[in-house]
Amino acid sequence: MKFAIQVNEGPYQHQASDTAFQFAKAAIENGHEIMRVFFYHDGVNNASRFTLPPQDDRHVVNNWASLNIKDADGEPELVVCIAAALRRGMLDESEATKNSIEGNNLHPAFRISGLGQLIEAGIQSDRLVVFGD
Amino acid sequence: MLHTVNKSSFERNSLQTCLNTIDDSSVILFIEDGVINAANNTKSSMIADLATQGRVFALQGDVEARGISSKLADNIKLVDYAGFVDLVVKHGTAVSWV
Amino acid sequence: MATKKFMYLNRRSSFGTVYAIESLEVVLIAAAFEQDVSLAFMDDGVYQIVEGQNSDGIGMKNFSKTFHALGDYDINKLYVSKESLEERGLTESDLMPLVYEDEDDDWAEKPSIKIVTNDELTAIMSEQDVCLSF
Amino acid sequence: MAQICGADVDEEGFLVNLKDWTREIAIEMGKSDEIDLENEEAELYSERWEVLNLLRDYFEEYQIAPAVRVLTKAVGKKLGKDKGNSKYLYTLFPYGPGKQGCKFAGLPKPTGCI
Repeated sequence: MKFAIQVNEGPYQHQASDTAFQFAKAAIENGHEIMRVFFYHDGVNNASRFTLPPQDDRHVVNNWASLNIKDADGEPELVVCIAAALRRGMLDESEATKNSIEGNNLHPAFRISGLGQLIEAGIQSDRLVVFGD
Repeated sequence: MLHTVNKSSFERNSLQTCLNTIDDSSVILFIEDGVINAANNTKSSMIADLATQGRVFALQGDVEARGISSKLADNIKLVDYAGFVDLVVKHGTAVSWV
Repeated sequence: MATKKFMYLNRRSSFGTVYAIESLEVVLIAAAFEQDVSLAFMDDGVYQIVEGQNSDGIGMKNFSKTFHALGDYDINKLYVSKESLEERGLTESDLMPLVYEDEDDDWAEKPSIKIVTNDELTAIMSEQDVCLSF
Repeated sequence: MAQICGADVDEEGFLVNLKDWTREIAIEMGKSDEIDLENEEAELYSERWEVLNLLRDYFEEYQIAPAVRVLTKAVGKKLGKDKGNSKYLYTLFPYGPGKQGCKFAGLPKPTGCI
């Protein structure tokens, strides 16, 4: 079965992204497809490559990256909402350049895109599951 | 439908609102702090009937993490993450009561 | 593209958290996908559409005005929980008069808001393909 | 950051602070797109301002920049049926009535940019 996941909360603040990750992992291990994970609200913070948890804690961002969720063309399907991301200072190289900001913090396993990607995921998946607060 | 609830009824009314709008064929899964609703406490009567019908589940990892494995209310079924996935597959549209 | 039934569950008031405004942002984008969209307002979510919101004093944008645009975006199914209103001492007259123009009825102006009981809401929810919670 | 008449604009030429908008800014933005919003005798001058004013009114009323199809509908309703089509609006704003129109009118980028 084809799943889509929406994650609404940031890592470490709320369990939502951990639960979503465990769900996605279990789905993949049981032969299902995660066609897209869409990060919205503070969920966009799951994509920061600057995340440095202490050694005895789980690494939420790397956990997501380890799932290797991509489309047929190899594009990441860990999708960060652009409107929510820009508001919260989550930038990829292209957005940083466009806005004349030095540096960028988006982990390469993720990509930034529009809210339409969430609706499209709802249309194309068999089930969309929301994890939030 | 599968209704997930991730809040304790002592904190928010998510479970009550879920119960107000759940149809006869749907099931409830408690996750995160929602598993507090699966413990035997003064609010257990909220879900007693549904539990008797075998329609109340709780995520095992969250139950154990919160130290309530031995204090579960009657007829609560425990599932792991794979069981969560199966519930979503089996029950159609998933509704999250956050 | 296939048409699915999307429901947006709004259970929190306007300004205390970001969920209300970012929910509305999704709804406006969703309109372009020509899906069957409905919005449910339950619990404190009913406060999102009460008349007379003024956010000048808190330095935040008064996005309650945007609900009036939903009709133009062909989003005209706004279900409001009767029980949630009653619990909060509110009635339909406390809500913004949100309307749409019905293309199939010579563009007659019709109310978008429908007050529904829990049982009616249960039936509506049962038909949905996708439920997004905010 | 680039500026127009002393006001900051982003990489696509939209105002950073919407409160900065003045008629002069709109005129300057027009010049860089080779559209005359200054000279009343210019071709389509009043037609363009009619739509820009409508956009500003729309934003004031609803707090959002309308998607193109919503703008088209609103133009048809307020300015006459013959004007409520995208062909007409593209004649006025060749780079897109949503994008270019909203930029000149000092609105944020329209919702519906997917």
